[in-house]
Order: sequence, then structure tokens, then C-alpha cells
Amino acid sequence: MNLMLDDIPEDEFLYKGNTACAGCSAMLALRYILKAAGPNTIIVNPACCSTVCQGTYPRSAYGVPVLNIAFAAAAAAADGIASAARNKGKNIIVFAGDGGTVDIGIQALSGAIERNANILYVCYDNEAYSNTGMQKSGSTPYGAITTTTPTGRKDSKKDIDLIIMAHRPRYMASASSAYPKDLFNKVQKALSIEGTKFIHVQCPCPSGWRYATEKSVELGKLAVRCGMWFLYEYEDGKLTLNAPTKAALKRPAPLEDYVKPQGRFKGVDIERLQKEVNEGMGRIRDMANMDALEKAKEGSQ
Amino acid sequence: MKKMATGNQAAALAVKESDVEVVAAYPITPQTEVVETIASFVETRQMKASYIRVESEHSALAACIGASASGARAFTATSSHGLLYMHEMIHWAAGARLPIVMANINRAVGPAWNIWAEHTDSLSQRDTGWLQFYAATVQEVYDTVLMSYRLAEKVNLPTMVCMDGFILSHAIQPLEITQPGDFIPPINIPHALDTNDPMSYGNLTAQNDYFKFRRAMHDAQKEANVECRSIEKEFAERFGRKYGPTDEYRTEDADTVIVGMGTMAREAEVAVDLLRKEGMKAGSIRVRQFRPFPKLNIEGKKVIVLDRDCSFGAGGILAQEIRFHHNVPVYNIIAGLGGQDVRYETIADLVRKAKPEGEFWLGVD
Amino acid sequence: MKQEAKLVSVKKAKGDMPLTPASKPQHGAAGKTGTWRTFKPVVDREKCKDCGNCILYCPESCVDKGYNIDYDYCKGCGICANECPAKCIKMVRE
Amino acid sequence: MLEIRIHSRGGQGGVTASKLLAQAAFLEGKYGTAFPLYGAERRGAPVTSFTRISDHDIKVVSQVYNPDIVIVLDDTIMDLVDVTVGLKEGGLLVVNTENGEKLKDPKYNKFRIARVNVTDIALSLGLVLSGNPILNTPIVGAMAKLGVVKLESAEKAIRDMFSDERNVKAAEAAYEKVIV
Repeated sequence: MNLMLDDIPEDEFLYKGNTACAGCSAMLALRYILKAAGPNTIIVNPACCSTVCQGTYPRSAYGVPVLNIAFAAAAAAADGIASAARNKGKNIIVFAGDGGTVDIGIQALSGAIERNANILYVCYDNEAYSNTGMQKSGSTPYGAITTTTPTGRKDSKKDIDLIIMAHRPRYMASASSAYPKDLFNKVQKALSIEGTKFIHVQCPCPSGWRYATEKSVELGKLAVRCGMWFLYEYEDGKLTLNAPTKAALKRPAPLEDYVKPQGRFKGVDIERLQKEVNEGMGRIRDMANMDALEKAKEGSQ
Repeated sequence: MKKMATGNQAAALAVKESDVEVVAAYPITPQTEVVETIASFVETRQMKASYIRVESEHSALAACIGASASGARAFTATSSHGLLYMHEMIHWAAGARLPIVMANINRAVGPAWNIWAEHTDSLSQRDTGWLQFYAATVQEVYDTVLMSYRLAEKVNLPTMVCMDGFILSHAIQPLEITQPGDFIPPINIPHALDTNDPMSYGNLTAQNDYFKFRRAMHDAQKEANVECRSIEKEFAERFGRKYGPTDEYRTEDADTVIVGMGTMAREAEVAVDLLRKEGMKAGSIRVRQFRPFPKLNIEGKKVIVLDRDCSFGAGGILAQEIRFHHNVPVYNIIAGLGGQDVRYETIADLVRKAKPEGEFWLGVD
Repeated sequence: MKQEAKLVSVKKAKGDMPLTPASKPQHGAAGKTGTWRTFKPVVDREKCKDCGNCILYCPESCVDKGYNIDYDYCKGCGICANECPAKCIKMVRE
Repeated sequence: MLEIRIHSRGGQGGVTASKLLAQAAFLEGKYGTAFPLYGAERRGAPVTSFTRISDHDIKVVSQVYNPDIVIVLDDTIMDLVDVTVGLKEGGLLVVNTENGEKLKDPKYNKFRIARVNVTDIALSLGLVLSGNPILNTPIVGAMAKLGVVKLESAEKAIRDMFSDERNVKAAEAAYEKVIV
């Protein structure tokens, strides 16, 4: 039988026939988050695509209870649920976009991690305000065209992961909708830990990034392969790179492969973008202390 | 048990007796003593609640919404800019029909910075769907918080209990501590998040459905007007203290009434005594319940409204409400803004000079 | 259109109405999303290597264990075809 | 109704003194209320607080403009503000002072004057908080001697608020040492 699906439960908590765009990888990510979390879960949903993807009253496509809440309020509302004695043992998960996390929701998120609120905060990052039609967010990469950066973003994206890391959450991971089994494992691990957990999931967006819908997974993988996105876990002050990122850091795929299929990068200064990608890779290498590890390995051989 | 307490302590003590499960609040002058007192109750295990030390008022009410949405009894307290920073969540709490109770310590709004009493902060939240009460004594703060849990959970609307900053929040007065017992029954929020019956709350709702939910909020406010009377009646029977939507003083034969809210309206009763001695048939009405707005006993009387607030371009907010609900001429005195000290002698003097209709700013006009 | 009719329905609806919009989970929250498709995936069973990629990557969970596609809800994004290493899924014009 | 105004500096305990007096009156079955007039000032700046005591419910919440009694916890304030403004003729002026020099000014002649050195009492008992001698508990003892409240209710009020028994000792010492 399907060897790739071995450990993943068949139960689906994201129902068919939802209002998401065709090829939406945020829904792909949510599908595995809910599989990992199971029915004993409450989702907190600030304003974002996911608000709309649920469907319209009186119908919902999400098979677990959802509290929809104002944009800047998700982490605090989730903490409120987690703090009520009656909710002990339940998985309280925020499912928020990059706008609700990196920008408008950052204060509530910062406060919640500082308090070590017993929640899992998932940021599904499509690198713009997709729900309102693709405006620039703090997560939009250099050079990307959005409706508010119509000639391409001139400055650099905000590194939310470094900000979150500074809060020392109990568990943190970077994941991608293109690696659903990795995401599934990370969610399961996160939910086994008491305190604040943060998972940052890159979710390519066909409508916003301007590529053909069938490429959602392919581009997610390319982002990792070219070093534009990383897969790692961060626990107890230690950053562990996952295999696809380790491979990418050794020999990254050409950035061109990732950029070319995307309309949003039309006319981008690829040299500058490459420079940013290289800097990012350098940072993550340092943080994972990869060079030192390699040297130690060589020494022991 | 009777003891001396401040208005702030009274709010905290009432919360302690109300079996609250989650408290989330951010400190602000002059509310700080409320949250400090509750924090100490929680840390010394006099209270079983979780106390969430949020990073902002927006998050304070968001956390209360989360707690309440999952079926827990929640409380927060704030003031002035804190309340304004909550504004978005204030609408949300009411629209989500969550029976959260909040103490708001009335304080002026900047600029300029001013930490003293004024009602503009809470009155500017009047259209959010919250039930609103204005207390004038420490005892009333305590009792109103207890009754608010009953009322809020009955009609599924959040409730704001307001008291004047410093004048009441920081004044000590005698307080009878009443154990509510089963006066406040265990909480049961019918639309709580339930993993056994998963529902998505507050997702996208189309025009005509949205319209119905808004009408239901309006109906619930009207229902609160009825429910509150029976809760007050039961409270009086059980604990001996009587409350109503208004507190009338010597109005039976009055031809002139002073209408106000909070401590200034109570001090106006002393002005009434003064005017009565001079032979004027004066009385006063203190509006306790601002939302839903009650019917006032003012028909055929000369009406003088004291407003510790102003809607710029329209005048006193209480005066506007009265003009809207009653077709009577109103003489509107704007007084006490930014904590201006308003003495009963001054109120009496203003009443003596009051015209049948118009507006007067104390200390300016 | 007569607005009065709507106003009456407010009162009528009250009894069955939840306090705040409460939505029940169900398939087809957005209706039969299969109608959104321009191209539909068709599986060539002969070529299929049973890798499960199409099941894994479908955002709509429209592919079952037996590689049957739920055409009622498949939005026709084409991810399954793109991720099939055996190239056994073809996107065919509706 | 008895109205009292207290002048002190932030940190000296004037606000607490006003509450202790109201609390003591409350313990005697009277109605008491006390409230501070807070400004934006911090520690060290002049602070005013008020106490009202009555046999009946008190509805008045505005500031005290014509006090029956004025208490001054720090006589250096007398150089900055006219502490007797509004004090009724024949009203009682109670001052914490070392030597009473400032009270010799003839403008104080129309009032009953009492003085006590509560700073000395606090320091001799080691009642010091954050570098400031505690003046609120001894001054309440002095007020008991002056008939505002009973000494036993003053002591009970102090014990209700503070666990350090030296506070009661200070009140008793001030009760003995107040000079009318």
C-alpha cells in the first residue's frame, strides 16, 4: 500500500468542497496539521485566507471547533482558551497567516510566548496579504511584486524566526506545505510539549505568486532546495537542520529555477536576491553550527 | 462581613466571590489596584482563577473572549486608553455573545494626558452591544459586579461596570461582603467551543444572516431590561440591598430634576436637600443602567442633565440619550471633565440659574 | 424586491438561530467545488506505481486509497499530475 | 460631619493616615470615607488627602474645602502652601514638627494648635520604610488623643493594616506626647 502514507492517519478534518482557491497549499498544510492534532483540538483563526476557506455560515469545512477572532488577537485568544482549567489536555492551535503573525499579530504573539502560553501557533506563510488580494507583508521577499509593491519590493523581508527565537519558545520549527510528512511529524512533536510552540510553514500561493496551480508543491520544494526556505527544528537553544535543508546548504539548486515560474519575480534583480539568499544560508549555517560540526566529523574520521 | 474598601478593591472582591475561571488584564491608572488585588488573590490561592498577565488591553479582552468562548467565566478591568485600545474586541465580545464582565474605571482620554474621572471613555463604547452600569458607591460596585454575572449569562451579552476614577476607585467606604452563594449559578454558555460538537464560530456570514444576528443583539438588550429587574428583585430579597435602572431621590413631588451618573449624581442629592430647604421642589435621578437605556421619570418636569462627558459637536451624551428617549427640553451642564471637582454647592447654584433649555460648561461659560 | 418579507423572517428565524454564527462542519461548505474545474485529472492505472504522492499532496483530500478521484469536489489544480513520478495522471479538458 | 484634610509629601503616608482615621471611625460604628487627591507628582512632592467622618451615610465625594481639622505631616510644606486655607475658625491644626517654630506665625492664632514630633517617634522605634520614617501610624495616635477617634479603635485600625506591632507602639507614644 501507499508507502509514503504509512504513519499518517486516514481521518480527514479538513473537508472537501471548501472555499479555498484551487491549488491552495495552505489547505494542504492545514490538512496535515489537523491529521496530527486529531479531534481533541480547538483552532483559533484570525483574519486571513483561512477565515474565508472555512466557508460561509451555516457551513464550515473545518471538522474541529474554530474560534474566529480579530486580526491582532489570535495568540491572546488562544491563551485565554488554554488558560481556562476546563481546556486542560486539549490542543489549542492558532492557524494564522503571515500578516497576522509577522505584522499585526506580532504583539499578542510575543506576549503569549513570553508567558509560555500552552498553545501551538502555526504561521502559514504565503509571503503577502493574500486574503485581501496580495499586498506586501513583512514576510514578502525582496523583489516580489505585490499590489502595494507593483514594481517589486525594494527592501528586505522581516525574519520573524529570529524574533520568535529571541523569546525562547519551548519548541519551534520551520516547515513547508511541500513536505507534509515532515510537517505532520513536527506538529505531533509540538503538541506533545507543554508551553508555547511555534511552527512557521511556507505555503506557496498560486494566485498571489502568479504561477500555475499544479506547481504549488514543486515550488515549495524548490524554495527549500535553493536555500530560500529552510526546514529545521529549534529546541532548548539548539537548531537542528532537517535533511532537505542540509542538502541544500551543501549544494543549493539554482535560484533561477525557483524564481522563473513565478510572475511575482518578473524583472527581479536576481543578483541581489541571490545575495540575500546567500546571507540567509550563512546565518542558518552559523546558527546550526554546521561548519563546526562538519569539521568535527572530518577530525574524527 | 463589613469592612472598609476602595471601589477598586470592591470590584476585585466581587470577582473573587463570583467563581471566575480566567482573569486577563493590563494595568492602567486608576485601575491598577483591581488587577493587583486579583493577582494577589490568585497567587495566595484565595481564588482558583488563572490570571493572564497580558501585554496589552487588546490581548486582555481577546484572552477573555477565548476563555469565555470555551465556556469559562471571565473578567477584565481597564480604563480610558486601555478601554479604547480594546475597542475592536469590545465589539467582538458582544457580537460573539459572550457574558464577560469588565470593570471600567472611568478616566479622561488624551491628549492632554489626564488620569482623572470622566465618562467619555465608556460612553464612547455605547454602541457596541455591551450592557453598561455606572456605580456611585463602593458597595454598589461590589453588588453590580455580582448582579452583572447573573445578567450577562442570562442574556449572553457582556457587561461593563463603570466607576469614577479616583473619586470612587481610590476612596474607602464601608463595604458589606456578601457571599453570593447560588445567586450566581454555575456558568453554562450554550454556544461554547466543544470538541464533541465541533462548530466554527463567527466565520464569514452573508448579508441577510448577519442582519439577523445583529437584530438578535438588539433584542437581547431589550430582554436585559426585563431580566435585570427580576435579578435586582431577587438580590434585594436575598441580600437586602435594592437597586434599579435609576436611583431616584425626592422626585415624588419634584418639578425640577437633576439627572446624572456616577458619584456626581449622588453628590447632587445633597444639592437637592439644599434646594429643598430654599423651597424649590427639586429631586434627582441617578442613571445606573445606561445600556439598555431606561425610561426616566421626568415627564412634565424641568430637566437638568449633568454630563461628565461630551460628544463633540453634539453635547453631553447623557443629555442626548434623554432627548432621544423623551420629548422634553433639557438644560445640559457639562461638568467634571478631566476630574474637575464638582461640589454640591456648585450643582445647587447651577440649578438655581438653570434655563429651561441650553448648554452650560462649568468653569468655562 | 420587498424588504418587509425579510424583516418578518428575522423573528421567525429566532427560535432556530444560534446566538452567534455557528457553522457545522460538512463536505461541500462551498458547494460542489468540482464545478470549478477546467481540467480534470485522469489516472492511468496501468502506469501507476502506487507511490501515494497524489494522495499525499492533494490539498482537497480528493484522492482515496484506491486512487479514485472525487470529481464532485476536485478543483482540478493539477498538483497530483505534477507530483506523479510515473506520469500516470493526465489533466484532461472537461 | 467631621472633615479632615491632610498635607504630606509623597511617601510619608498621608494617604494611609487618612484611611486609618476613616477605618478607626468605621470600627466605632460611624460612617467614614477617605480619598487622596492624586496629582502626577511622585515621591517627595506635596500630597493632599481627605477624611470624612459622620454618624450617617456620606454622599459628598468632592474635595474638602472647609475642613474642621488640618493635619500637616511635614512642617516644611507650610513654606510652600497655605495649609490653613478654608480651615474653619477655631478649627484644629495638627502639625508634625521638631520645635514648633513655624507655628509662631500670628496667622495661625485663630486656630487651635496641636503639635507632635512623630518623626522622632518613628525614628526611635526604627519605623523606617525605604529611607522614610513612617509617620501615618503615630499621627493617628495623636488624633486619638485629640478626640477624633478612640485610641483602641485607632490601634485596631493600625493592626488591621500592619502586622508590625511597632506601629501600635508609635501610635501610643504619639498619644502621650502630643502637645495642645
